[in-house]
Amino acid sequence: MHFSTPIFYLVSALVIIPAVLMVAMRNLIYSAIAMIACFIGVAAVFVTLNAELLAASQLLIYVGAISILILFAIMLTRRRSGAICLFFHRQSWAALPAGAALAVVLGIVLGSARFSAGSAPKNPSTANLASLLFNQYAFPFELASLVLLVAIVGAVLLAMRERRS
Amino acid sequence: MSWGLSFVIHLIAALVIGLAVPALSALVFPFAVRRLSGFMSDRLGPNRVGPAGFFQPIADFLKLLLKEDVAPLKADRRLFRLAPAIAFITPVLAVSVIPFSKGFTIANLNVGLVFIVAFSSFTVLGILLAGWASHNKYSLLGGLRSVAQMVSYEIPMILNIIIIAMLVGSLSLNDVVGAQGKIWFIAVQPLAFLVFIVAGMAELNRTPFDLPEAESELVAGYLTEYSGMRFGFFYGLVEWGNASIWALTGATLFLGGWRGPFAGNPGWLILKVLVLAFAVIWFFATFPRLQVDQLMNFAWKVLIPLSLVNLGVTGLLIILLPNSFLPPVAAFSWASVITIILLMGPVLRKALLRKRLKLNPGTELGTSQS
Amino acid sequence: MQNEPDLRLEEMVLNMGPQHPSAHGVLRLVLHLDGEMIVSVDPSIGYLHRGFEKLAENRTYLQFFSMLSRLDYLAGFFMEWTYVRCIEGLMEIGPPPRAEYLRVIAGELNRIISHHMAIGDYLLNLGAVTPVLWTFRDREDVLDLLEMLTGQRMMYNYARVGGVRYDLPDGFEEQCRKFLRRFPVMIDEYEQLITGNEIFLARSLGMGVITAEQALDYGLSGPNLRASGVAMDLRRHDPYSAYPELDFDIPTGASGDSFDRYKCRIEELRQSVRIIEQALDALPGGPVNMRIPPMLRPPAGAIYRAVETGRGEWGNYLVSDGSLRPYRLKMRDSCFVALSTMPKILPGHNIADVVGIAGSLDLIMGAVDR
Amino acid sequence: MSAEPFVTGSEEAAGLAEELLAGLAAEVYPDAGRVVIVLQPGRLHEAALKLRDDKQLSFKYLSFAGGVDHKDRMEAIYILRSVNHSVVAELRAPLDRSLPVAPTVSDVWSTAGWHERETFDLLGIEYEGHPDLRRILTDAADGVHPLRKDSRPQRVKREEWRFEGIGAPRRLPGEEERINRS
Repeated sequence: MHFSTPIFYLVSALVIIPAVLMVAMRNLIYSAIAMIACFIGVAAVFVTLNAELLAASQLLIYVGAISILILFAIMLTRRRSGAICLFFHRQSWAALPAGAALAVVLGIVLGSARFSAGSAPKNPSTANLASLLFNQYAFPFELASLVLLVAIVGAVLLAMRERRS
Repeated sequence: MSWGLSFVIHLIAALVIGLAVPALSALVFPFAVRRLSGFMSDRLGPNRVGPAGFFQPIADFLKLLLKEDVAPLKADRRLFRLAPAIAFITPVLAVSVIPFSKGFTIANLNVGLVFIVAFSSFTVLGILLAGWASHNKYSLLGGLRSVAQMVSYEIPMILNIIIIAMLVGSLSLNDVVGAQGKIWFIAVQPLAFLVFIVAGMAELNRTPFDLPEAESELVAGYLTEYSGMRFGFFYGLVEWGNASIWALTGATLFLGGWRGPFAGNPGWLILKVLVLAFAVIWFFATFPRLQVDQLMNFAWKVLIPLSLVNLGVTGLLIILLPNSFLPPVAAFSWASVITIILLMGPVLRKALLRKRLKLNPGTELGTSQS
Repeated sequence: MQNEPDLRLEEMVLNMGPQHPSAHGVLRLVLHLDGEMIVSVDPSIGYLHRGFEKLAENRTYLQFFSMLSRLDYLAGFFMEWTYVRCIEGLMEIGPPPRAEYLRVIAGELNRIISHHMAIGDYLLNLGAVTPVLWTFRDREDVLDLLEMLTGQRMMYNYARVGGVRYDLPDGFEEQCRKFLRRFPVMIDEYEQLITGNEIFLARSLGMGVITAEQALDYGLSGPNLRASGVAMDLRRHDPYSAYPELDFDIPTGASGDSFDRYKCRIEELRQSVRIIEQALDALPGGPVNMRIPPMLRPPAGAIYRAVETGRGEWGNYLVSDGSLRPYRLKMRDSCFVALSTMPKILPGHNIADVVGIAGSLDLIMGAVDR
Repeated sequence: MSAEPFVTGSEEAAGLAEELLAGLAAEVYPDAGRVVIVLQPGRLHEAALKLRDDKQLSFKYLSFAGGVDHKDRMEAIYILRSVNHSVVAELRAPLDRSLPVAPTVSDVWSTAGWHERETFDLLGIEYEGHPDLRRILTDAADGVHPLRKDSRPQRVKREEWRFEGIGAPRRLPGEEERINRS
C-alpha cells in the first residue's frame, strides 16, 4: 500500500465534517467558513490522487474567488453578526425530495461506473489536459465562458441600474 | 525506510522551513524598513537596542508577545482569533514549492507556479475575516478594500506568471530555474517583470497600494482592533512573510532563482530576495498612496490589457518561431517597456489636467493683482 | 425601480474622529457613505473648545496675552500680532519701525513653519511618509531661529503692545541668512520628490475643487482662497506693519483644487524667504518697543484688525469699555471657515479624499474651536 | 477686472454706503480704517443684499458674523470685506436682548452659516431662516449661552450614557442610520 492511500481515506472522511457543518451551522458566516474548509479538503483529496493541477485550481477558483465573493456578499448585506438562520423552516420540506432525487441520481451514477484501480496516470500531464480542453472540448469550454460572460454583463447591468435610481 | 518515517521527516522539514522563512522575514524586514526608510527620510530609525539597533525586532517581538491580547466586546471572537492563523497559511505553504538550490525543493510539484498563486487566497480570506470579525467600520472597509484589490491584482499577476510558463514550457519552478541557465528572464521579459512588481505591491498591500491599512484614512484598516501577538501575526509574519514569498517568486521567475556565479546556492537566492525587498522599502519611502477607484482602474484598464497584449504577442512569437523565440520576445518586451516609460508620465499628466479643466474651467474674477 | 423591501441599500455612517490619525487634532466628521463614496458630511467641532473668548473677558489685557499662542499652536505669533494691533489701534499708538520689521521677520518665520506642517501633513494624509520628515527637519532650523529671537519654540509671547519683547540677539542675522541661503534648495528638493509624482498628481489634481465664487462666498482666505484664483492677501490688500515697504509676489492658482493649494503654499515659502531677506537688509535702527502704561486701559470703542497668517485671515474684533479687561473679543479664524466648506465640497469624493482635502485645506483644530 | 473705480478710503466708502443704505441705516461713520454701519432694526437682510451687490462697494466677502452683548441690548456684528478695495465694513444690527432674533444672512454669504451657528451657540442669537441652526461648539450646554454677560459657570447636565463596550455606537440626535432608498 502506498503511503497516500490511508491519507486519501482520512482526508475524504474529514471533508465530510465541514460539509455537514456547512449545512447545519446557523450563522451564515460560519456556514461559509465551513464551505471553504470543505473546498480545501477536496483540494487535499485531489493532491492525494496526484491531481495537483486540479487541486491548485480548486484552491484558486473555489477558495480564492468564489467563496471570497460569497463572503463579500454576506458581509456587505448583513453587517451585524451575520444573521442567525432557522434550522427548520419551510424550505426543508422542499429540500427533502430534492435531496432524495440527488441521492438517487448519484447512486445510479456511482453504481454504473466502473472503477479500475491503478488505471489513473500517476502524473496527469498538464499538457494533455490542455489539449483535451482546447481541442476535444473546445465548444463546451467556449459555451461555458459565454454563459459566464452573460452573467457578468447581467451583474454589471443590475449594479448600474441600482446606482442610477 | 518505511513510507511513514519518510513522510514524517518530510513533514517536519517542510514545517521548519515553512515557518523559518516568514519568521526570519518578520525579524529582518521591519527592521530594514525602519532603518532604510529612516535613512531615506533623513532620520536615524531604531538604533538603541543592540549594535546599530539590530536587536530591535526581537525587542518588538517580545513586547508584542507580552502585550494583552484584546478583542472588542462585540467582535466575533472565534473568527477574530482564527483570522490571523488563516492568513498565516499562505507564507507557510507557499515556501514549499520554491526551489532553494539544485534539487532542493520541499515539494517538487509539476504545477508549482499555480500553487503559489492558489495559496495566496488564504491571505485574502484571513484579511476579509479579520475585517469583518472586528465589528469595526474601519476594519470592514479595510477588509473589503483589500479583497477587491488582491482579487483584481491577482489577474495581471497570473497572466505574467503564464508568460514565464510559456517561455519555459512548464509550470514547475525547477524547470523555470533550469531554463534560465543562459539568460535570466528579466532580460527576456522586462515588461512582465515590471507588471509583476507593480501587481506584487498591490498583492502585498504595500505602498503605493497600501489602501487596506491606510493609516491616514482607515486608522489601520483590518488591523485596527488587533493588538499583541495577533497584530504581530498579521503585521510581521503574514505581511512580511508574503513579501518574502513574493520576492522569492520574483527571484525565481525573473532573476534566475538560486543561479549565480561560483556554483548556484541559496545564498544567491537570498541576495536577490533582499534586492527585491529593497524595492518594496524604496517605494514605501517615496510614493503617496493611490485612491480606491484609481487603484481599480489601474488594474483593469492598464495592467490587465497590457499583460494580455504581452501574453498574446509572446504566444504568437513562440508559435511562429518555435526554436528561436527568445530574441524577438525580448525585443518586443524591451520596446514596450521603453515606450511605456517614455509615454506614461506625459499621457497621464495630460489626462489629469484635462479632467481638472473639465471640473473648473478657470474663472475670471476682478482681482487686484499685485 | 419598484419598491422592493428586499433590495434596500443601506448607507454606512462612518464616524471619523475625534480620535483618528488624520483628525488634525480632534476633528470629528460624520460621513454618510455609499460604498466608498461620500454622500454627505457633517463636521462636528468643539472638542478642543476652551472658551478663549469668555476667558478674555475675565482677564486683563496683559493676562490674556500669554494664552494667545495656544490658539493656532503651530504659528502662535500671528495671534499675538493681531491682538497687539487691536490694542495699539484702540490706543492710537504705533510701534517703532524696527519693531515692525522684527514682527515681520517673526511673522514670516511663523508662516514658514506653518506651511511646513501644512505640506508635510497633507502628504502624510496622502500616504507619503518621507515629505513630512523632510519638512520637519527644516522646520527644526526655523524653530531654532525663533528660539533665538523670542526665547521660545512654540508659545512665543514675542509681540508687545507698542513693540516686541527683545531686540535681535547676537548671531541671529548670520544664522538666519545661512538658513535663507539653504532653504530654497530644500524647497526644490520637496518639489522634486512630490510635485512631479504622478500618484500625487492623481491624488491632488481636480480634487476638492473650490471655484473663485464659492471661495469668496464661503469667505475662505489665505492660500485656500488664492488657490482658487483670487489674489487677495491681507499683506497687500489691507497693508499693515512693514509690508508696504517690502516687495513680494502673491502666488495664485487657477483651479482651486488640492494641487493648487499645495503649490500656493510652496510658492509662499519662497516668497517668505524673499521677505525675510529684504526685512533683514532694510532693518532700521532704534528702539524695539515704547513705554506704555503698566495697566493697559484702552479707550472705549470697537476695532477690527486682521493679520494674514499662514492659513489666512486671522481677525480680532475687540470691544473695549475703557476698563482693564476686554469687553468682548471675537476671533475670526480661517480654519473654521475652511472647515465649513467641507459639507459643500466633499460629497462625491472618496473616503481617501476626506483626509486629502482636509489636509490640503490645512486645518488646525486649536484655532477652529478656540 | 471691473471698470468701476475702486473705493480709496473709509470716508469715501462711508459716503457711498450712506447713499446706498438710505432708509436702512441709522448711522454710518468711518472709524479706524473701517466703515461702521449701524442698521435700523429689522433691515439687516435688505442691507446685506445691497452691500453685496453694489458695484462699487462690492462687499462679497464676509469675514465673520458675530455678536456683542451690551447688557442692555444685543448687537449682531458682521465684518465685510471686498476684493476690490481694502475698506472693511462693520454692520451692526441692534437686537432685543430678551428675545434676540435676527434674519439669517447665510443665503447672502454662505460662510454666515457656521458663524451664525457659533453666535447662536455662544450668545443665543436666533437666526430666522437659518437652514441648520444647531449648537456647534458647546453641544452639551443645553440652554446656556456662555458669552452672555449674565451667564455664570454652571454644571452642565449630560445625557446619561452607558458604556456598552468598544464598538457600541453612541447615537446622537439626528444621527440615526438613514435608509436611503426602499
